[in-house]
Amino acid sequence: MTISADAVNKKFNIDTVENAAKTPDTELPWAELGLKQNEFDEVVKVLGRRPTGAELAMYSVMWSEHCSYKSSKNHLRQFGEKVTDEMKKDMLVGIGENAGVTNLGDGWAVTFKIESHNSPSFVEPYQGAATGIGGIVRDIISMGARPVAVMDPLRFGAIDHPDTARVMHGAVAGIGGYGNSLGLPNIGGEMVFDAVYQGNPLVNALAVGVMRHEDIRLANASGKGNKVVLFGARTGGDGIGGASVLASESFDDTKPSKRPAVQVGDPFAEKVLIECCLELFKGSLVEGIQDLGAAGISCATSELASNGDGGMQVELTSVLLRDPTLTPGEILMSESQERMMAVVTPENIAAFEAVMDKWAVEYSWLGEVTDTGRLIITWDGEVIVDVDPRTVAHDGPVYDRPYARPSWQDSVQADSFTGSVQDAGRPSAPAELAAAVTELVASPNMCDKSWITKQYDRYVGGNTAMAFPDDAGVVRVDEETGLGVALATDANGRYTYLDPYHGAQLALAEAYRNVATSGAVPMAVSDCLNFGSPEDPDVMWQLAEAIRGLSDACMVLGIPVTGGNVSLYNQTGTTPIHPSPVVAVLGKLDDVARRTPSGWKEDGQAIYLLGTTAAELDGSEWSNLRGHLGGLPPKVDLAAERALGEILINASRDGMIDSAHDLSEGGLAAALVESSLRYGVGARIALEDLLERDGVDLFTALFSESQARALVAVPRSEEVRFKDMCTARGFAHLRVGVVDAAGGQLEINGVETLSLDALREAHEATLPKYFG
Amino acid sequence: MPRIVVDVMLKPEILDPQGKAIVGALPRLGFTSFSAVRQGKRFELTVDGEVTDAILAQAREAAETLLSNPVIEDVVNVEVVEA
Amino acid sequence: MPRIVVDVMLKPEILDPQGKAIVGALPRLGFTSFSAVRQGKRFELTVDGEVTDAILAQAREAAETLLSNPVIEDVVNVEVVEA
Amino acid sequence: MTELPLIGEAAAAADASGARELAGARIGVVTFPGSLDDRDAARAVRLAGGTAVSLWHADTVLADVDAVVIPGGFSYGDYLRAGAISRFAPLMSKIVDAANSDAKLPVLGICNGFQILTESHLLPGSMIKNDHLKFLCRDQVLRVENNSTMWTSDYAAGQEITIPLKNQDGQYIADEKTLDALEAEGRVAFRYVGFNPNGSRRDIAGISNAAGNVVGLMPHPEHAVETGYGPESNAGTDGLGFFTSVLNKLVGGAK
Ligand SMILES: Nc1ncnc2c1ncn2[C@@H]1O[C@H](COP(=O)(O)OP(=O)(O)O)[C@@H](O)[C@H]1O
Ligand SMILES: [Mg+2]
Repeated sequence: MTISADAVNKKFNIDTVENAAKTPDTELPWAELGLKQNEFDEVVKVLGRRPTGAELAMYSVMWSEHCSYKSSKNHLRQFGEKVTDEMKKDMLVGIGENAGVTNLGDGWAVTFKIESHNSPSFVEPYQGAATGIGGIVRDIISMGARPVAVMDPLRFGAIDHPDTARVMHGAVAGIGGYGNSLGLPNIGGEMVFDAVYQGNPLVNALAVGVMRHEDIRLANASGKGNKVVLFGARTGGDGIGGASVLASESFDDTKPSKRPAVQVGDPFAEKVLIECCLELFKGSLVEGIQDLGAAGISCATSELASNGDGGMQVELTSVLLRDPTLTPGEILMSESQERMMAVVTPENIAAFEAVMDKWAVEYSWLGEVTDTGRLIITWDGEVIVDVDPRTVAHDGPVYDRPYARPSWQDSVQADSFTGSVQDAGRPSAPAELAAAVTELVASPNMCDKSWITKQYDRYVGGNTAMAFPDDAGVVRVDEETGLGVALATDANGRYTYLDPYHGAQLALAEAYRNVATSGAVPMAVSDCLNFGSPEDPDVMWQLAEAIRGLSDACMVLGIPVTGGNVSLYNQTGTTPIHPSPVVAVLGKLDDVARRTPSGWKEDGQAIYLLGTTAAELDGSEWSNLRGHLGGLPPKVDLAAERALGEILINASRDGMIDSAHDLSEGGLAAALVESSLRYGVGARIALEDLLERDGVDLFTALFSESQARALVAVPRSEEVRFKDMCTARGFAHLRVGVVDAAGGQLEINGVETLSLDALREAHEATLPKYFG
Repeated sequence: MPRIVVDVMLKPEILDPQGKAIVGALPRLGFTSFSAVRQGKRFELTVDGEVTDAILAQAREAAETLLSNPVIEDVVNVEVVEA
Repeated sequence: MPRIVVDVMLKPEILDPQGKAIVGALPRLGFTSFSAVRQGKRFELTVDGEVTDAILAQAREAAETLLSNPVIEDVVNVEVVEA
Repeated sequence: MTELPLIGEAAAAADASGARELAGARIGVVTFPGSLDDRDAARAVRLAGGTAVSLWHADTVLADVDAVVIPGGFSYGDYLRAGAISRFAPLMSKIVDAANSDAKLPVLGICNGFQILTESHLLPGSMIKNDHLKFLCRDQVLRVENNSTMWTSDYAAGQEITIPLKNQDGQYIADEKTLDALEAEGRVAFRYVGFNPNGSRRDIAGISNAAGNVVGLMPHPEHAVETGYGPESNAGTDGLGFFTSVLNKLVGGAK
């Protein structure tokens, strides 16, 4: 059904620029739209008059926290500043575009980004999570890339809270429902349960895409006379909820019809959009392209225009609508999904339309690129927006929000797990230790995640070389050479709560380690900073510290942040979530056939533990199981992480190891069990030398979460070479056991022998027990 | 046995991808008279015995709580059908 | 604008997995009066203008060919509803 | 660690081992809006030694192909019923005619392709939602019940193979009469072994038409054609036999 906005526009008494100039004293609902007095005053100053209703709509959404990063911008700068030339070497497109692009060599490039869809996923978990996948995938398409995989770091409330099942079922089904329908394999993610996320779950989504260098596209509108086109789904009243106060922009009594409280995703429309965009790129039919996400047309027009070399003029009644009652301001703000905007030269119009028709995608020509430097939007010919697009897209307010180390931080850090009430009766007898290992691997955060991952397609595309439960997801990029990428996402809200600076670094270190464990060379970082309210000085300090920590650590590890997302106001009432900087690291494998899986297979191979173990139980999963959170997180040693990474990468490249699994949450105990269960092959482990060398007891050796450690299985024939390499690099390595293919059990000296069947049962029973 | 029929539709302002796909397919099959399609759900609840007011009230409550998602759907109809 | 409503249900002899899940969930929520539940589909086709006999016939045909799969489903109802 | 063959090498190896003449066989792979595994199906054809030809749902002529694969995915979003809208694509009527003609065009429907074949009545029965109502992705063991079809002749009768399964609407149903007839005529081509992942009647994973040229199944052989990218059991290449079967049959038939 074609609803022409033109047919209904007469019922709006449109607030034109001319009208605005004549009626400076008109009351505008800027406060309802979320602008502060100083921000509204700034708009008036920029324009030299009061804004029209439509302009107010644009400024209010584009100057929101979500779009303008006004609280975080001053801190985020560090990601751009703390970079060496060496780090920039492979960065083809950096922060600022829809997603960063990294050079993979051989003419290949890769783009990836992580984003949040937290609050929509609490309101309506299925659709919130689904549209989260949809949004991040459009960012990837708009760079000119073919999306090739997705990941989903998740954080929900307590596993046994009655509302958690609702969120879990909905979000996982939504991520699967959308991602599976797009033909994108899910190659990894996270699942953390913690009561702090009860009223504010975190649903982050990552997408990765690949392209040839020549296909890289940027969001800019250049070339006077080039046409501006909107294509994909029709525009409805999605995501403008409270903004219906804008009805007053029409100074009309006709009430707008109801606006959707929730957005419903249409993965089929998006899949068609992907193919259709790739066909456009292949034919070089678009000059610039931009996805429509938050702030919809406001964002797309102002960003395209301000990144280009001129201006832009568009006619808003040409927008195809799903809801004919939308006012101009609402059309500008609408966040309807599955839409794209592009700039097309006049010569390419016919070819562009042929692609649209082939895929049965609706489109409408909205206007053209000009050389005026202004973004002019008309409604049936009357000018309703006349702005410098930079003032909308880039010159939003920036705040130096006050922050200070929270008054409670010292006492939290002083409250170590060791010696606490919760530490009473620490397991030490063989039977107690066996029970503790079993309890750990069955715990909500350490249990098997296949209840989730079996709802995701991991095979589609035929290029998935690793996914759940390995440390990193690995996708082949080039079928001829085997060139591929590895990705991991990590965050530890508990560590970051105890120490935001180091906690953020630990998130990076873990993702880096996971990527290196797979055999890939870490290359780039994307991050999604999930925090509470920036207006709370405690939270603002956490954010500032986390960004400082992350950017410092990137420098040391030599990998740049290429993009990301900030999600603030994650809190219930005045209680913020744990600061949760989710860090994604991307690495490169020259040949994915060389990837290293996380479990051992071959009987008799030597098992080595790389790195050293200290008594670091604060913030650990063990302390979590005992209900304790205090002290200091494990020590960060980025030089050691780098050295470990090099060992794992070289060992993989030279065929010195057959399996590698890094140590993270749950420490050595978790790693031993996971490496055994991976292929159902057990091991005989003796930790006496380790206890002696590192001066720790058996319990600590098993449950401490010291960093920069990994467990590898080395074929007998490679043992000398492997040890020599570690020695030459001065990296601690210790033979802790052998693979035992026949026994079906995990034998650890001093721990009652654990049967793999029993471990597997405990490990796999948890999620089904709570979620069916 | 009597049944209670519950009809649930997506709220009118919410995008209905299913209806959209159908309305796109209809003209290709020669069905050109329909300008829009929306797809919803129909539930048939079987009652053993007579449908009392209390049972009908239960059905209405189930319709609002379990059978529909009030965030995105409306219960458009609850009625008794004799078999 | 008038709409034509088409209701489609799985054939009675086919076990309906969604209905089964619902009938299992109802008693847990205190709805104990229903012995069986079946979930089907409801389509609303919008007609611009008057619903002529020809249009209604088209709707019936669309119901039998596209909107239902006669191997597993029955069209249980086609009716005109005025808006 | 075992060396994994790369796409390029594997194709070359197939050529070197005398499979070159198979490259003459042209296997069409149909793309509908919303198809997902079309590129995977084409890769499987290539790895088996054939030539993959892409076909577009809106084409009104069936290009000169020797066989057709209707791949998996969510054509038209699977919104109405899986396969319901695709069934009416112009190319489908050509495929149905060719499959039913004397030439007996070999047609393989995988997952969504199987659903399209049942909606088109090329194969009996239908698929409804999995009995557990969730999307399920797993490595699935199947038994090849009938190795005399165009797509199964390279397997031994009763052979057990492991290939990925991934779907939401995979529960195969048909009335008892149809099921009895399928069994009696040996048209149950594959059965789930060990675990019925979706409640399918009589553990049926795939069936064929009476002539054996049309085969449909829910699991995905095209995701088990290359070591390292399919199931971890065996070499992960248990699905390759579908594609070599039809190629061998075609070459055999032409001779
Ligand atoms: N929500 C999820 N989606 C997909 N994969 C997941 C999800 N949660 C966990 N996984 C996968 O489960 C495995 C174990 O997760 P985790 O213990 O967090 O790994 P690590 O400790 O190596 O970061 C990994 O392969 C991870 O990618
Ligand atoms: Mg790991």
